Amino acid sequence: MDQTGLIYVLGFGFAATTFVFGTILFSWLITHRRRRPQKGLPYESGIDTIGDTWSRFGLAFYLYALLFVAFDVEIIFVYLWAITVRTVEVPGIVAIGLFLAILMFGELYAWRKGDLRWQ
Amino acid sequence: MTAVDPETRVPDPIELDRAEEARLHAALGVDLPPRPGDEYAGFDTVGIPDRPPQTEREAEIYTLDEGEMLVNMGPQHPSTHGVMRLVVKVRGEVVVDLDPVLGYLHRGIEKLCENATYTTVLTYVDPMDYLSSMHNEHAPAIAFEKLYGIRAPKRAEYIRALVVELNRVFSHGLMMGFLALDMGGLTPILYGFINRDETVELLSAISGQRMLFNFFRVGGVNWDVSDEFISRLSSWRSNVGRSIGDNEALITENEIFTARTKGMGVLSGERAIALGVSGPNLRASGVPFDVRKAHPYSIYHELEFEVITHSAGDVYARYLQRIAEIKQSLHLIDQIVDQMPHGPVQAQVPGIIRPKPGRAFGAVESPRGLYSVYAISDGGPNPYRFRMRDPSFISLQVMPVLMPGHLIADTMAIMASLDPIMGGVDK
Amino acid sequence: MAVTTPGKQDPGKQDPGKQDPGKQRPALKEPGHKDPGAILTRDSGSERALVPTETSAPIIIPDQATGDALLREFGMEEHPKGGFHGLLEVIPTRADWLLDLIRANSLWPLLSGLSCCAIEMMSSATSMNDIDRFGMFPFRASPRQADVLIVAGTLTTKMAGPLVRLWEQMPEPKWCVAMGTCTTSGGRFKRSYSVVQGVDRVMPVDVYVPGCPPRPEGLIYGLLKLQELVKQRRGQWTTYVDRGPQRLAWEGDVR
Amino acid sequence: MDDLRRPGSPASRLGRRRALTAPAVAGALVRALTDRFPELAGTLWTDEDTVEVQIDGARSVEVLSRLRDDPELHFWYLADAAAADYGVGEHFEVVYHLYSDLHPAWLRVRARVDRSSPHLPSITGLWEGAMFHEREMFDMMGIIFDGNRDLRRIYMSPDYRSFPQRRDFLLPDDAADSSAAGVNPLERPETWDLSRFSEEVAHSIDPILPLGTSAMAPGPEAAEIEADETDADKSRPR
Repeated sequence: MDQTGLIYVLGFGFAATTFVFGTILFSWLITHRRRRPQKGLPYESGIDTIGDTWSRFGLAFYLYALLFVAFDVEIIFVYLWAITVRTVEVPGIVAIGLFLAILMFGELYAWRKGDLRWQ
Repeated sequence: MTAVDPETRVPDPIELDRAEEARLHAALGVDLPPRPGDEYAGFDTVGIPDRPPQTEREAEIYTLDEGEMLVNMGPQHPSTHGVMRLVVKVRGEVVVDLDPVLGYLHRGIEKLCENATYTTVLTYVDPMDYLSSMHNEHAPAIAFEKLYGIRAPKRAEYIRALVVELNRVFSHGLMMGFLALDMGGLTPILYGFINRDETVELLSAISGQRMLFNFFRVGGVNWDVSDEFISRLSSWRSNVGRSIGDNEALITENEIFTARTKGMGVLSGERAIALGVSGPNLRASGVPFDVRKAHPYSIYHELEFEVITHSAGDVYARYLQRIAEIKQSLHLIDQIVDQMPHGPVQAQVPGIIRPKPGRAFGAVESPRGLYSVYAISDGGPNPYRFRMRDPSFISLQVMPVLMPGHLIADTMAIMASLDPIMGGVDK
Repeated sequence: MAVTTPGKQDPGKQDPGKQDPGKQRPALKEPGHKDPGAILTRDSGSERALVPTETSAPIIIPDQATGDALLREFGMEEHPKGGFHGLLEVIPTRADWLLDLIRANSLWPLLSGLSCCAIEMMSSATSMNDIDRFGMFPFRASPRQADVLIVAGTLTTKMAGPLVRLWEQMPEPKWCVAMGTCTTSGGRFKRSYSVVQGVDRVMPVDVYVPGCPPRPEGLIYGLLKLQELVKQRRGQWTTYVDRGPQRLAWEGDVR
Repeated sequence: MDDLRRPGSPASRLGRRRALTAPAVAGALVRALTDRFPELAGTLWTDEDTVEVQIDGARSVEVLSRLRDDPELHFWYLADAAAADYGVGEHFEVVYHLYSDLHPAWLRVRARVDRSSPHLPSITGLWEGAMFHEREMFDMMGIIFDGNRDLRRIYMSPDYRSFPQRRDFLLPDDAADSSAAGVNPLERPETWDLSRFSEEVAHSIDPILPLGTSAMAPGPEAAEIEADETDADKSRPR
């Protein structure tokens, strides 16, 4: 069985985890820890915060978040297509074009409905 | 080791202060007020103390209904032009109500001036509106000359008008930079500061200081204009248009700038008058009120200039108003340099003047509006009462009127267009 | 139309206020004057007697002991001493020996200007005289990312609480530059009733920059001195914890 | 109308005589005032560019509204509202300055407020812009404006109890030239506690004060403080 693919995946996984947790560990080791009660307080230009922030947010935030998630996921597929654009010449472009058209249609609908205007 | 040996009691400034306070109370025959107990307040209470709202307006602001939140655009904020704190009631991104909390830079200048001689008062007022110190000194100088019954010689009046207009040029130039900076544009502030630094080098050539000039005296000015200054002035005059022009080219037609400022914070003429706005902000709303024309002081009745007004009254109109006023000031400077007579620059005034008991009201047109001083003298060396009306303090009342309904980011554009200076606001 | 010439006031209707306020100047100025007792103790309506030096809300700067009490309350310790941390405490101090060199050349100031000196601070940050050359450019807006707190302007009693809050919320190691004579010692507003007579009354200061306002070159010279200070104190971690002529235990109106 | 110049001002002797900058002929204004408010004619006084009128505090709203709405007077802009305290036993005074484009003089209206109950009707009804003026006067002088929607302290902290600009509020150095003035940890090297620094660091921090010199000698005795003989006094120029 050809192991190279597996080695690549394992190697990449290992590199990612060590890089992430390695830097956190290194910075934990390097820095001094001086905990003061005020350091933990929320920063709001030097003043205590007023009231609590558990209040119901407007709908506009939710709609923006939805649109963002849609386009964020789309980037993953576009990225995959971009890597293999040489091998999948024309059918690839057609496929990704269709995919993007559908997403753009969703965006157009949101735009016409006025979600992008910030109420 | 060089430890200070423990048994010597090193006097601690706080004990000394308390000793001095005790002596003060003994002098007044009153016992000391009880010191508040040191109950532990790990988190120093600097926010809104949770006591019941005292006034209607406070109750109106600090009661939250559905989906609203109180946010502190507090004393330390990238674009509050100093230490102003705005308690903003926000629903989502839209500002619902606003309460400016001032006093974070209140230094008690008026109380200090009541214990200072008339000449020292001119130094106390410098750091008030620290971007237009020449105007700060001009109003008290006029008021004290009225009290003392003296007039500055002709050349001194011309020099005063010259330095005052130079100050107006760089103050408005900075306003253009701050307006773009508060909306995220980083380059115009650099051009604004280039223009400011060149002008300030010029002013320091005549007054010796870059910012708090202390250049005016009762009855004249401190230094005469040297011809080296005149040559630097002409070279400055020739290339002042460059940095101002660069700024204009960057901002005026920029569609993001126009989109965010046109129709934003519209202030009608009557509302501006009712709210006490003055200066470029008032003229941008169409009211032609300029103290230099309304009550000509110094030599403005001999110079030819006209009062420019814009009618729109929004942030863009206030920006255009300042550009027009810069050009106006340059035009004035040219006239002043041409017509400047020869003669003394300081009238014969004793060191400590003791004006006759009376009252005087001196008003000048500062880059932020009507800056006036009301001085009462009682014959002694210090003014009995010294009151300063700061234009940015009074025109701050416009914010709770203009800002509700806009997004948080736009409130910064509106405040930058008002161009308040916290030193003047908090006196 | 008998218009009394407004210039001359007939003495009959002269009200005391207009006549000659000078003569009414109270004899209060001289110390030891006993008469004012009547004013001060008279109970005027709802307010208590008007005692001249009233204290405002006490700006209680949290001092070491009270802070530790709260930490213990949450089961935390300021310096985890001994045991696992004790051994590892060597690593940060040795690392500081090298990191302080890096920190010296990238001191990020906090974007907080109080008054006139802030304009000169901005002028030192813009293109005419540039502190970006020394690695101090981005004026961080939040204290969480700032190394240096340049106190530029007059610190008033009302601003003392928030400024100390900003100072406490900056991560170690942090430095403080007091720019201007008002900041250093009350300067032009000596003995004002609402100005803190010197920032070192509320927080430890490393570099004092004199001048009112100091020229941008003066501030840059002060910041270069701060760089030297950082390089000299390399690895001296104890100097960050409690240092300098400071008053940490502070209460009452900051005179 | 004789020329309304300041009575007996020494201007004639000092400095050059020049035409008054603002034409002082406020005759039209004085005439209008005397026939609109005959009872105020006695208190009318004029300067080279100001006309002054004194009224009782209670009438301030009525007088100011008539001044503003009268087409002939037409004082549409409230330039300034200031409070003045005339001494511990004396009265307060709230001074309004008004501007009108019909008349070349500022109009100063002085409303008298007695000290025992410093109340005055608020003029935020006439000019919305008087709100900050009144909040500042309340904060600084303790004058209570009835009818003001938002009379809170504007400069001092909300629970500050005294009024700084009254005559009986003394600045620290009013009563005594205190020996503590200028005493500040920075200015008195002997109060510096350098013990927690290591040798070379302490030296580098304080080069001007070589360690072990006499300056590190024990500070002035406590007794000396009472006798006002501290270094602060010696070092301060008399």
